[in-house]
Amino acid sequence: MTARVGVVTFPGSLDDGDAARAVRIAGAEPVRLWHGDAELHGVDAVVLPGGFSYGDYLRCGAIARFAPVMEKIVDASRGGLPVLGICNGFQILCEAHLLPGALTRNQHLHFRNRDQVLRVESVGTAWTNAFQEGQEILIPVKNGEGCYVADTATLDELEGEGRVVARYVGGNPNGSQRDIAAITNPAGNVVGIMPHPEHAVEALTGPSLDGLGFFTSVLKHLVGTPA
Amino acid sequence: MTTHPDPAVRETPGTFPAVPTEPRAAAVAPQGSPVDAGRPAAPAPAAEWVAGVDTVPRAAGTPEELQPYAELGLRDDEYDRIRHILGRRPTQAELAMYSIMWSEHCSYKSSKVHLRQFGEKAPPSDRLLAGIGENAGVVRVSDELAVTFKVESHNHPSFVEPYQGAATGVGGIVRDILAMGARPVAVMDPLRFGAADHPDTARVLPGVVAGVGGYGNCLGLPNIGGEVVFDPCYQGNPLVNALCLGVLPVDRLQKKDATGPGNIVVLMGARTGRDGIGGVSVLASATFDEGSEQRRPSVQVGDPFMEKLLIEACLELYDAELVVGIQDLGGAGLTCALTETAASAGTGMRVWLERVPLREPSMEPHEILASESQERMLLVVSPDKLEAVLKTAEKWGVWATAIGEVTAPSPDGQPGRLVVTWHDQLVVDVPPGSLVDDGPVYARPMREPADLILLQADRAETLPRPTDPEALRETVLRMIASPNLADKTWVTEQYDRYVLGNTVLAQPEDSGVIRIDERTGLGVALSVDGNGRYARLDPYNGTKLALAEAYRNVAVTGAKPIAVTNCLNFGSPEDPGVMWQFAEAVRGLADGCLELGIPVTGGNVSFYNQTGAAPIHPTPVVGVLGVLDDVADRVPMGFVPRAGGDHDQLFLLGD
Amino acid sequence: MPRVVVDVMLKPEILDPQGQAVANALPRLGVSDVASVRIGRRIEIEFTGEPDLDRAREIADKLLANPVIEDFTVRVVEADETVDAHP
Amino acid sequence: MPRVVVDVMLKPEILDPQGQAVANALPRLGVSDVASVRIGRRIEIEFTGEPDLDRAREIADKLLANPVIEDFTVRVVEADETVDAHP
Ligand SMILES: Nc1ncnc2c1ncn2[C@@H]1O[C@H](COP(=O)(O)OP(=O)(O)O)[C@@H](O)[C@H]1O
Repeated sequence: MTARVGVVTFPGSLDDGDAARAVRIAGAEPVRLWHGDAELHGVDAVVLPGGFSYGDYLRCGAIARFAPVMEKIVDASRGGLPVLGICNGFQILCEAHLLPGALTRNQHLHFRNRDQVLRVESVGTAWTNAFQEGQEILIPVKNGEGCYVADTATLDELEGEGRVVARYVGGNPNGSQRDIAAITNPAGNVVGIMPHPEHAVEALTGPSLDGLGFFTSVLKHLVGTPA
Repeated sequence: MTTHPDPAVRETPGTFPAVPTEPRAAAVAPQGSPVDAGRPAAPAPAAEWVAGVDTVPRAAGTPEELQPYAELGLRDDEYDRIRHILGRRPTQAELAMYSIMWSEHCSYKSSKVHLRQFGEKAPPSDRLLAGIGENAGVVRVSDELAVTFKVESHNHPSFVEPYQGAATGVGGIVRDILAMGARPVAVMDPLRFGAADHPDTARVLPGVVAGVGGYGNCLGLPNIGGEVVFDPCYQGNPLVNALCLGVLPVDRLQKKDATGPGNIVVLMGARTGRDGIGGVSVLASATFDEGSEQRRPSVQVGDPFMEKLLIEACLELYDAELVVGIQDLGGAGLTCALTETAASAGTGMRVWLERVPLREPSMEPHEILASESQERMLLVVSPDKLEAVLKTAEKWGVWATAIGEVTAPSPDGQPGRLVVTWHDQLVVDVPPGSLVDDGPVYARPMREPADLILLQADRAETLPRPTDPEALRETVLRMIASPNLADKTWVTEQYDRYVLGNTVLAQPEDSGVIRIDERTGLGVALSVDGNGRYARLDPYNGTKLALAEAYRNVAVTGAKPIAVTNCLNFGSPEDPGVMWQFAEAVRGLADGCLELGIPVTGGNVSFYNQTGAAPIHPTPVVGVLGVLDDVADRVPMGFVPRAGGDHDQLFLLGD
Repeated sequence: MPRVVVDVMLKPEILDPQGQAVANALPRLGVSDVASVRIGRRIEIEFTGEPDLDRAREIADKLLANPVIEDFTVRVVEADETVDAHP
Repeated sequence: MPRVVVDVMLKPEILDPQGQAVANALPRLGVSDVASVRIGRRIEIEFTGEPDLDRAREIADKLLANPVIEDFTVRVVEADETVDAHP
């Protein structure tokens, strides 16, 4: 049976089509979820895609967090549903308190789009088990508010528990504390990542195919989880 | 949800009832707009507006009333013509409308006689589905798919308020593309600034770049190329041109014609505010206090989120075949959209202006008609589809309001009239074609600039050449350090080039390449180029060169060039030297296209780019679009590492 | 140490997409009695010496506010009135 | 009509790159007596009825401020104290 991976569209989501494409290329069935949905249509995992939900006018992700579909996702994630938040999705996960800390304005104050090297530091999550620990990957980063901040205790806890999933290598594109690019919750099913793996799944349109690993990981994870 | 124009208020085609029926509350906020729900475009108390409003009967009864037409940019003979057309003096609202529609920007009154060449010299093409005169040219690229693209200027607003000026420039061109039935899929931004080390460039450039990025990124449109050029001639007048590319199924092409009497006219998108009506504010200067200037900003603020919702809502309407006609609201706001849609169908229109959802309840008729508020579209909808249209708007959280209906041409075969009321007061009654097609046309005097001979006499061959390695090194270093040749990453990094996942080539490539059909690999290549210094020395050949450069940039990716767009940035057309440059440039572009065998499908003219009496260099910016049957065959500009140690061979073509 | 606070708001007639987005989100939080929301910037300036209102006004005019679309006010607030004094 | 003003500022320990950028630009304007600049948000809420401080506090807590990185204060201001009243 093919896994069904939901991709949520909020008003202002932009990379939802790309996330769905990446799910498809990885061999799963993408299921489009609407922000107003009151149910998850039986999906096995969820991707919160990049974009500017509700214009991101107040704080990125602050308004999306209150969408009806988010209530379901928050509940289901507590039961182990794998959830990947990419860029705006990461911001939404932090605003929804599924992940600690916050994403703030890039330190240089500009939107920045570049191909970025990351080091995968935790392969124990639902979304990174296809990588090798310490593997360096190249995927695009593009954000205006991607600077990860948290208090020292939280940062130490993340490090101590191996919950820093990926770090920027060869230059930090936004000033994130401790070069953090991706983190996970204690259970490892919820991952937030600032760069865009869904834009590195085709040789023709991406800088590499390294992004695919996130989407194949969740399939591997789902096979291992009894339904 | 919005109520329909009530059948009770539908009058006999072509006639206007002496006493219009009671208007209905027409605007109710879509779900999720509680702010507005409590306050639907509340009409001001009667006494307040009745006193100030200039009606048609009043205009007819006060022929001698002085009107500030000159301040609105209309000449004596133009004003006389308006009076002749109407058989009376225009009302305030009508005067505002004529001044907008007969402005250089809308009427192309100085450029029209020259631009004709693009049509006359165009090689026959069976690809062209919509050409010059439409919102944007549409070319067929396969049996099922067509693309549309156009470049437009937003120069002056970007100097006043760089961020918002540039942002709304992107927003405007995207709506042009959307109006053709296309999904916008990419943008480009040819930019010109003053000297790189001038303090004002430090204000303008970062603002413009952030604005282009802020709007385009938030809309989810990849930026696939552009230009950044510095020259002191642009110090007081930077150029911000924006190009948008859209894709549509051939059979989804939309028209702007307001056909079908009885069809409903719907305004969709943002509410209307006092944006960009600085010029028209002179109409109120007599009736307003000191503070009136402050109340009328000429700057528009963009809301890309609203535009994103508008795009999705429009595409859903097209796919469900719910609209008869559609037109974007651009620089000339409702005035342009109402008159153009009616004029192109030969129909009339009846509009209840108080139904327009307002941001500021105190707005007057002429302000509503002139407002340049962004993120709005005008739809023509058959009555049985209205419900579905409003539902779609509601789903996407945008306002949609029935503000009027299409009326029949008059029985004698003459086109219909545009009739606008404001709380039962008749404020506009005009033949729409008189605003759109019967504007003034000028064959302006032209003269080769007196200094051109001197400039041309100073030939490049006479420049000292580096004669030894040291001098050569100097020259190379100086060139590398030139802002015009330097790396543009600081700019391009602020733009999302990945979104939508179809960007095959973007910076630093010669052309942007976008895949438009994932199944077949069909794609298009686009390049925009211009060289103001060259055009200053020789506008005819300088323009041809810009075309040739864009053509080559497209061709080297492996694409076949098929269509041309352009944005002609010049000084004042009232300066014979500038007018000569313009005429030469147009002739050059038309001739060049004839020689290359590809048509100009659309474009934009921007005049009055000057500081005091000093015009910018004539700056025609040319965009060329090419087709790639399979984007996998594109040729990037860098060398590609080959397996097995094979080496690339280098050849130099041409002389 | 007293600070100078500069409040910068969009002119009332200028579109405020931020405020609008927040206002539209409120019903989902069960709030229905808000008529409008406007969002601007609050800037706190600490001087090395005495707070200098004129100087602050000049900075606001040149740098902090965009007079084309924004208005601003300038005032001195005591340290105990600042935001971080009331967590 | 009185409004409720919510002032939201980054917590003092959170880096404020915007404020820093302004502070760094000041010497170029000839200003050398500014010790620090912090930039936050000012939100003006107009209620349909009486201004409701508790309600505003609730909105601020849930939506307008992110308690992880921001502090806020809430107060009622009279119409003549708003920014647009002092052009
Ligand atoms: N304003 C801009 N927006 C987007 N891309 C730009 C812009 N300016 C330059 N570029 C891109 O940067 C690259 C380098 O530009 P440029 O130095 O002008 O190269 P060229 O001289 O080959 O056109 C090109 O791919 C160009 O499209």
